[in-house]
Amino acid sequence: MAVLTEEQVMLREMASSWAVEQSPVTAFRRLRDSTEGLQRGFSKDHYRQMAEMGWAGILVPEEYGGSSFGYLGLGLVLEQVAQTLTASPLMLTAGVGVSALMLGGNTHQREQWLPAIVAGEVIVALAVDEGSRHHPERIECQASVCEGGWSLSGRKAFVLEGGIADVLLVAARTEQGVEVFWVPAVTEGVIRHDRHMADSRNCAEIELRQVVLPEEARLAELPGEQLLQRLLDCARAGAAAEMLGMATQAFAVTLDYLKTREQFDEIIARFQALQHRMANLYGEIELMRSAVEAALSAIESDDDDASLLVSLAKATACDTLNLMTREMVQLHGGIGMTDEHDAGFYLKRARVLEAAWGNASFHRDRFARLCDY
Amino acid sequence: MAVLTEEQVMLREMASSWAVEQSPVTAFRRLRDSTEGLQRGFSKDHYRQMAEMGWAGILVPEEYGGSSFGYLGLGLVLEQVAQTLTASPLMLTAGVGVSALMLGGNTHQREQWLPAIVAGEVIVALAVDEGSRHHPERIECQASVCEGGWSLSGRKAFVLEGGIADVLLVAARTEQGVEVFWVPAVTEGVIRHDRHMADSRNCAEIELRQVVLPEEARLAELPGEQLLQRLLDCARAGAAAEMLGMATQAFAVTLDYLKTREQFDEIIARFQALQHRMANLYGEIELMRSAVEAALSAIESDDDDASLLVSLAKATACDTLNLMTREMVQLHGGIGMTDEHDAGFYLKRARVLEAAWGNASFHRDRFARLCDY
Amino acid sequence: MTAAMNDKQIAIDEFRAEVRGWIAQHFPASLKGKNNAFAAIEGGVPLSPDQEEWRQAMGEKGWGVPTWPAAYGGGGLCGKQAAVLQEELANAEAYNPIGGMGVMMLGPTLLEFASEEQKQRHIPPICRGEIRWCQGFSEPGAGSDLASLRARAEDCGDYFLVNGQKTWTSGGQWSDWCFALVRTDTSRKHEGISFLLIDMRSPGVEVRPIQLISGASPFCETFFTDVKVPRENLVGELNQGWAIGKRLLQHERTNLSGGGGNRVMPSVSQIAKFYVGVDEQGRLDDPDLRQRIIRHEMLARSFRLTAQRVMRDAKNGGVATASSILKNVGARITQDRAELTLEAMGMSGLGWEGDGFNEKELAATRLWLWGKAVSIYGGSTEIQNNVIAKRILGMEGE
Amino acid sequence: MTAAMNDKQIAIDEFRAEVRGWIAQHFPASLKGKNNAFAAIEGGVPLSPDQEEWRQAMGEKGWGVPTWPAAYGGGGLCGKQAAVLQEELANAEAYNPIGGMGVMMLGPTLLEFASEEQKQRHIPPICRGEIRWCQGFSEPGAGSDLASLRARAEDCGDYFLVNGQKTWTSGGQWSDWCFALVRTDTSRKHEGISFLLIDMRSPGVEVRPIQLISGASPFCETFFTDVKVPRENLVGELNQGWAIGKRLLQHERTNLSGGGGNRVMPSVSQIAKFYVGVDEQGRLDDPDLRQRIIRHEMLARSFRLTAQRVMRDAKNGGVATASSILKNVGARITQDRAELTLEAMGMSGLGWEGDGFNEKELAATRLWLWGKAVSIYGGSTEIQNNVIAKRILGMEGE
Repeated sequence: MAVLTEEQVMLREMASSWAVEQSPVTAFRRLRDSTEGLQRGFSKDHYRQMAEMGWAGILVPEEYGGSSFGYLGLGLVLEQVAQTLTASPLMLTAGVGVSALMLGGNTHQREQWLPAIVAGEVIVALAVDEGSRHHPERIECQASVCEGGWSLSGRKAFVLEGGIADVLLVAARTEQGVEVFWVPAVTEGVIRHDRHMADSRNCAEIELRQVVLPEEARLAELPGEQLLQRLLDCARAGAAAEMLGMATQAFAVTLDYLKTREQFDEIIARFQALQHRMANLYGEIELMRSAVEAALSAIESDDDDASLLVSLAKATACDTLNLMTREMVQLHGGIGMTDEHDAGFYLKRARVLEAAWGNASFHRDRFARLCDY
Repeated sequence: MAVLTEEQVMLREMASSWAVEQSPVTAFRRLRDSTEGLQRGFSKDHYRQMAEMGWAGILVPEEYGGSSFGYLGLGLVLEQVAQTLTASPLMLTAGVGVSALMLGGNTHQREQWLPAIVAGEVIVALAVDEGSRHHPERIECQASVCEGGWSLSGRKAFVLEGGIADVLLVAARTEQGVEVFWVPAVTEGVIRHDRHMADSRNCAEIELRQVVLPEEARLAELPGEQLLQRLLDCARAGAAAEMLGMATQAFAVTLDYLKTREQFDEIIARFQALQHRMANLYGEIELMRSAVEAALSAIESDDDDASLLVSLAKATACDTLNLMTREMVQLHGGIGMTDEHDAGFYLKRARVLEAAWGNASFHRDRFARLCDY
Repeated sequence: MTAAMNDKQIAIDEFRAEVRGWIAQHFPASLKGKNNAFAAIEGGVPLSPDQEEWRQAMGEKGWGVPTWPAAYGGGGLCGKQAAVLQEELANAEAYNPIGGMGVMMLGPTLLEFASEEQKQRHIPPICRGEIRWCQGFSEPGAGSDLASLRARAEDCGDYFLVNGQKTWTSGGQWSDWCFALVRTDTSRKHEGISFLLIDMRSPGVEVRPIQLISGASPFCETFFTDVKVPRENLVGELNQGWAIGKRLLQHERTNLSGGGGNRVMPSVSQIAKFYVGVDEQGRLDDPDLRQRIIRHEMLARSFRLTAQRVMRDAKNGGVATASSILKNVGARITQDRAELTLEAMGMSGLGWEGDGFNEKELAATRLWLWGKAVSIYGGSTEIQNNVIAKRILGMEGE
Repeated sequence: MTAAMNDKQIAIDEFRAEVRGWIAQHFPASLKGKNNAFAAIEGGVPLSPDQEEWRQAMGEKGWGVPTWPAAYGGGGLCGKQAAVLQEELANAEAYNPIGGMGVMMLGPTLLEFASEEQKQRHIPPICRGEIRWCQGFSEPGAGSDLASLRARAEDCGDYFLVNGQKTWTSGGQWSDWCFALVRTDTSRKHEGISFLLIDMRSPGVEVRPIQLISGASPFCETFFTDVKVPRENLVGELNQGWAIGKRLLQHERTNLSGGGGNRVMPSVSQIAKFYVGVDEQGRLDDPDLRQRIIRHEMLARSFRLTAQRVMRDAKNGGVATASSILKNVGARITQDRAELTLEAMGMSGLGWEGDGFNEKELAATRLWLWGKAVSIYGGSTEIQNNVIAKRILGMEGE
């Protein structure tokens, strides 16, 4: 794990300012309460701005118009913009989508898609699970060889950003095992059903009815199982980075509240029981930060223990953010229960990210298996 | 669960006064520091007094000289005398030993042994496990039919009170399955090796070298597996009752300390962080009491859910006493770390009772299996 | 068994037969297996004709409040009979349609503190389930620190003139009456508070529902502007309302702690079996989640045993200092239950509305969010911990 | 790679070769794989001839304190070289024989606050591991509230006359010198404290070992009766000792937190595999214990990553406010580790002495008991939480 470079520090500061100025929580609230929000769950305008700042191409090599900042750089941006709950498909597109092309795509695919992704014109989603819980080993979606390519059939449940994605990364079972397919959403036979989730972000069930794709739709540069694991790890680490931003902000908002709220003629930040709880939370968030940064760095440098560190990061992020959001509501008291306050937003979004791509329970088990016990 | 009868209330008060006056913690400390203590781990004198008060016969029907107080009554006594860490084989003898005879023994055996038990002349121990962890399903000790009876061979590890017991209840495998045998310790082939445990109480490894026993040594009035489960449940509930007494006392001692210790010019009981921790512990101990009483009552009335409630009680007792003893040391600060203080005694005894006849982990699993998940 | 005990048993058996017959006759079959738990939480749903019929039948019989005195419309039953009634209702898969704050909090308080006229007037409608009461205690600046309340009631002889704001008025928008703590002396803190009954239809009362994170609005902000409250609606003495309010909060705590013991709902382990499946040994196929569910269900069982023990001790004259403990543990169980249910359901437990989720899944999300309130209202967990430490454990402070 | 970087790498490689050769030459083969961690805890065990030889070799080289200035007997190495030294020691299964309070706490403090004469006199023997230092801070009535200390040092011109009692003097019975906080002004609290170095062989010093629950006596009560301490042993200004003491405690915290990151010990999961066994899928055959071990090992990993991050930030000029957090989490990890090890071992982890237990099992029991101290000494977990809340989070209080 390296110390941040000057460029990374600038990147983080830019992301932070943008989030505070252009995309505060009130922007998310407006989105949620709007018709557009109900349909899309993200702001096109914000995503355009993000692309203009180069974030959509943050992992993309310079030859394709990207800035090649690496996974740690992407994590910094995700953390900052998640502090204010910015609703965007950045992580899945700039993180997972680009990784899919870089790891599994051929030169032609990279040339075709990367510039469009960099420009913010293409959004990518990851369609793996077929039930309500994460089970990447239980894929039943079928990919069979047909004339001129592949035919996909099956269902993908709860695909985050699935309703707005231009391309779906679909994991499907072939005779050789599981493979990852690059499926433009406009392909005939792709049918999407919106799912209105508690976090008011985009989510869809994807039906695949004999979707016919060209041969190269299968991302073939890496064995399918391996590619799928790598992409899932990208999504998990990205989610963990967002969760880190959320936890940091939830903590900061709560601390501020405690310093202003009076009860029994005293600022409640002076109550020792609350001080010790906050001290404990502070420590937990520091541990979470270390785990998340280590996972991002390990992905960036393709370390042997990347999967281990990703599971550490995701599990830690889930538990810490879960605790932090519960304490956020509890320590705010009644006001935290009202829709008018932001605490509920953090709480709801936290649980969706917890459930996505393996919850703490899943990643604890995976961590132990990787450690051989 | 019934309200205590007048007689039960009297019994509890008698036990409480006796413990405070005759068997305070200083008595246990003297025992530990004495040669007798190192060898026996209990005070003969105390046990004689207990028998004189009728406690050794607390489960024994009046026809055999007992007082027939039932399991709840035994639990009340165990709880009280455990408050001051009284070292005695009461639970295993008056609880498990008597139950073995009442449930599995024939009339002859009852007549032969019960009066001696009531008189405090016979001590019983339970020899089930063969390794360091509780696995009643992994019994390898063999009982084979031989001329005129049975021949037992095997090893029993960590038999609590095993070094001082006059009779060992040995679980051994026959061709029909596991059975429980009544084995006088003086029988040829029974070899005992002392184990010096952290709690300074009696414990031994028992070697059985072709121990020849009469036919009726097998307690035959109840199927072996069932009898073993019943006896284990008696031991578990009895241990839980002792743990309840220990937790109650550890709490009281700690609370007193907080009310006298000054730091930063203030009685530390006034620090809110400590108040909330004590409030939480108080609640946990109340929950523990309910679970323990329910288990004792269920055994007494032979309820269908007795095993479930016993597992609930033992698991709850383990967790709560574990937490309470850790907090006892922590809240006392440095003085709690010294051998001069009693906190270490509670801590050490707690862990031995936790490990005995199934720790919290074992009983949580058993609880879930009994609930079918 | 003695002869007297035998007679008692016969009387109980006869009573049981009577109850069973009465339920068979009056309980509408269409309501079998339903309950109004959710309505009590989210509120404001109008009753169906069958529900209305059942409420009236139970109300006339007084069995909604079985142990309250018959003289005021209660059932007048002894504890044993009340238990039989509860058992028979459960056997018939019926529910008690009489509830709410009138039953849980105000009724017992009035029975203890109100004048004979007040009891005659206010208790019978509560027994019949005709009047909805709401609570006017909390204020924006006086949440946990209730005694700092500022809503004024000026003594004008025949009436009080009430001005001020209350918040967290549960069901304020569909309530008929409000019991409120108001300040009648600004020079003292605890000793300047009175307990008033306020008709919500009085001129000057305005309610604004508060939308919660669960989407519902079971609470309101309530504004009082020159509201005239007749003097006859003062309960107890002037400036002596604090003791009455505290007593009422004890009833509230005792009732709120019930959350952990609700057996009507399926257990989390059953829900998890459906969503998670089992392994070849019949264990939940997520060992980590299973361990946490076991801990939860063990805690819930210990909690129920504790609640029974407290009831038993109280009946036998023991002191029920346990309400704060039960409140806190009950809240923890309710919240753990909801979190575990959500986790077991995975993404299906995170739906908000629309297609793709069944009714139970959507209810799980809403109940999870709603449940975050149980450790805040009725005296937060932190406040209860202060109470336990100071009043029960004698660790004075502040 | 630039030419300069290339040169650096070559220098490091050369240094590594030098270190490797030196270790091969000086490290006694008989000590391979051993360490003196346990000795540091339980103390007072005399060194074997091989251990003594190794101590002298490292001491003369200054490599026991690799980054301290060579002028005072330290190694004078840069951070990179020190890391290489550590790696090579690990590769050779060797250990650093120079340690104790002199290295961990006093040395860095003297380097910062002491006069040139004091440095010249006291630091070299620490570097050579010749002098054992103990800490005289705590007193019976001043545990967490250190500033209440009462041990007096009367200013008699050339010397101070010290009277009073200290407690928790680690290794007092086998120490040569003691660094102590003493009261030199009774009219002020924090501003009346001075930092003194006291020769433990001075007349009037008496130590009484305190037996701990683990059976050992690594601490003492120390009594000072008219002990004369030359004025030259005052570090810093008179009455300005509090700041020096606080700084020293920071060094203590940073060092104490290391417990969580000790990689020399086998992991709990490995121990548990031996005692508990695995199921057909290779998972520990106690799902409940396994889940808790996983949580523990994850926490330990996050802790190590955090310690690394803090070091890195500190090197880059970041503020190391993290010592309190590391101390608390480190203590938690040490204690969890011991409890889990004990639980995995079952009854075998609860032996005290004698037959039936192997050395590791008996050590597990003792370490478990000893480990209860780590959340108490060096500023208890509660004190660290106060520090975090007030100094880092700005939640003032009291």
